[in-house]
Amino acid sequence: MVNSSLLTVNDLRFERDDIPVINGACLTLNVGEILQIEGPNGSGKTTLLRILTTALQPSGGEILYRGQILSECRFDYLSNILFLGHQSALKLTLTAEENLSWTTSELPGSVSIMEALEQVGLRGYSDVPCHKLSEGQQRRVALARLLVTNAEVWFLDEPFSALDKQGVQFVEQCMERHIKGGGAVMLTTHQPIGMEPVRRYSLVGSSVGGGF
Amino acid sequence: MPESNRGFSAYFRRDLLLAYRRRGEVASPIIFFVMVATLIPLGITPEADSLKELAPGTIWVMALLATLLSAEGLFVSDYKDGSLEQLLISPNMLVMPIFGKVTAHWITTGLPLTLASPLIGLMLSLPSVAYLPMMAGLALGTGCLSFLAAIGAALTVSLQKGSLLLTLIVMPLYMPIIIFGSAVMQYSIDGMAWSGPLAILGAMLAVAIALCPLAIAAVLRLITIN
Amino acid sequence: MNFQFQDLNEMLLMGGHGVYVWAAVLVSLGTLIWLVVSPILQHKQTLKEIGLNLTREELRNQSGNKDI
Amino acid sequence: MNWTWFYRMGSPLWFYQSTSRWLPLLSLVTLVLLVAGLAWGLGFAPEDAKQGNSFRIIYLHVPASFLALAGYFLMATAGAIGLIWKMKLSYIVMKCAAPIGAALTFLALFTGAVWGKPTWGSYWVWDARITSMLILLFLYFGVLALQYAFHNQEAGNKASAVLALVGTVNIPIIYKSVDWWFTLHQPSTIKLTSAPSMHPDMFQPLLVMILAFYFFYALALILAVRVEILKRESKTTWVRELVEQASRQKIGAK
Repeated sequence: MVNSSLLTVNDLRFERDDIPVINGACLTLNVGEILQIEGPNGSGKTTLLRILTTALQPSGGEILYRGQILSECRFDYLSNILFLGHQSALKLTLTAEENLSWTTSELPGSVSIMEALEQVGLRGYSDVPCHKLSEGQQRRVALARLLVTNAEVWFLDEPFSALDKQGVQFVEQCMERHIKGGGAVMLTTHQPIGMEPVRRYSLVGSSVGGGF
Repeated sequence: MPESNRGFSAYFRRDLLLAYRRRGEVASPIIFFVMVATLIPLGITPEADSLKELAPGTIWVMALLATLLSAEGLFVSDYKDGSLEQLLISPNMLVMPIFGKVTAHWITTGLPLTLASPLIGLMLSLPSVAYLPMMAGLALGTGCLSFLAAIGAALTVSLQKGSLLLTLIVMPLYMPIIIFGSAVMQYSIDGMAWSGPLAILGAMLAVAIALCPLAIAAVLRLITIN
Repeated sequence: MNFQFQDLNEMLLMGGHGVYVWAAVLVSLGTLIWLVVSPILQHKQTLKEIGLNLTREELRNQSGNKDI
Repeated sequence: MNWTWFYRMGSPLWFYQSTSRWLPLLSLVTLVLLVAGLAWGLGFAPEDAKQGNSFRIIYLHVPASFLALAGYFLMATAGAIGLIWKMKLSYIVMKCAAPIGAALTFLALFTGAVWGKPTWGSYWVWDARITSMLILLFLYFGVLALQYAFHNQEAGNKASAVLALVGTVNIPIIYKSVDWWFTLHQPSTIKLTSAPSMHPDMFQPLLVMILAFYFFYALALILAVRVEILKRESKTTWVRELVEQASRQKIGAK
């Protein structure tokens, strides 16, 4: 029975110095779906993403990937996820192509680096050191990583920041193609998304941080 | 390529490439090494036979300080631009990329120091019999220094003023290395067989290679992302 | 097992080594006493501080605006 | 085998209450042992043939060195328990053990230096044991500095726990290499009177003093841990009751 829910999280708790940041979050992420995590600043959005990508250890609760506890299927879970944080994770002295080659060495994908850079609109820039690119262009190199790997689940943290209108459109197309191809996206953003199957999950209820 | 090997070679090549792109910076530990070597004759005595007495210990102290100087950048640059976060969630074992990074750090600092050490030997009028043992000892010793400094670098990666703390933490762990390192040279100067202390240095390097990456992986998982 | 010194004065001198022995004893006792007294003082201080916080919190609650 | 006793033992509330019962007795025993040991060592033990009365410093130097080393291993074990079972109480024990251990190591160094003056004529002698003790002090400073370097308390605990463990692995290596280095350079000078080969009349007070220092270490650690528990658990109800109770007694006593 193919478990359609890629990711299920029940009663997730996280405390930092005894101050509960995430208190009993429960959510599921199904195939072909975009889940938008809402909440004011400091409500634990990024922390939630970091826990789901196993960068942080939760204080309680469990995370299931295709019905299996994460710790049991850690290798193939991590081979199937991609995380895009606030920082673009680029080494500025290296060229765009070199930066992308680290991702492909870890998570081999179908699309070649050159094609990915073209689709991101950086056709001739593959051998330019990243410190010569503008902030927006660096962001696009980071976004090119979405195309290069065939990871199933995308975790995007504020993907639209420092992007122009065209960039935002590009990201939305990528997400569209990704969920049609059987993937899933979980993202945190403040801008409204002009796309359909978007479910929203608000963290305000579960964390103490809110309440102005 | 077998699974774990890919993690090692990916980050080993990447860090070498990073160092190559900033070739100027690779020279700084060597310049520091030579500069401090000139302080000793100025500060203590220029005449040869007492310099000969000081040479083994001085060379090792300078090698140690030069490694510490360059150790801080090991993880801080990755932490700041987010690639450390990507490393933490990569499917392969965390130990191999760390092993790759520290080996790359050794090649960019330990190896040049070892190759530059005859120059210092000359300046401190080191007897010619001690040159080979010095380089052998430095080659193994700077390896241990890099691995231990990497633990300190991982512990202080998320701190702003981490470098002073890094020195404070790692210095006590350097004591055995400096003892046996200078003993290798002292034995050779006294005409005794210097393979004994060298073997101990080799053993320390073996233990460091086996245990330090594990400790560093644990530290990076536990502490950085907070 | 009998007392090694004829009188108190000789014990202070200790055959010339008294200065060192008593210096060591005084510093040791000083350190030990400090290691016991400082937590006791902190204990009282912390209790007082928590008490103050409690009263401050009650004041805030009574005045109605729930602080962040 | 149910582990509940282990977790119950780890709750700060249980620790606080059970130590409140035992503290008076523990401090009495420590006081008695300390006074008896010191009086016996300084007053009644026979003079050393070679060193005269200055050897009496052994009754402070050796116990302090014992506890300095034992304290480091206790700190590392508490850190390890904290890392493995994520017990807050063991992190607190580690945090409080560090300053006490550092103070005892300094004490061992100071008494060793003062002892060196009449014996070898200079305050600082690179004797193997004293040098290893100095390195141990540096290890303590490393752990202390790391503990207070982090804003986030949890990260500080984990970092210093790992450093304490790394230090524990290195201590035997450091001690052995310092001993080897010491015999290389100064084989001739006499070592500090090693404990077992001493005359029984001298050795018995030393045992009493070592025991007294162990009790003292427990007392100082428990006191420090209780303060830290109050600070960490200040939001809990049982601490609030405790505070109200204390303020009522004060008003009553005034």
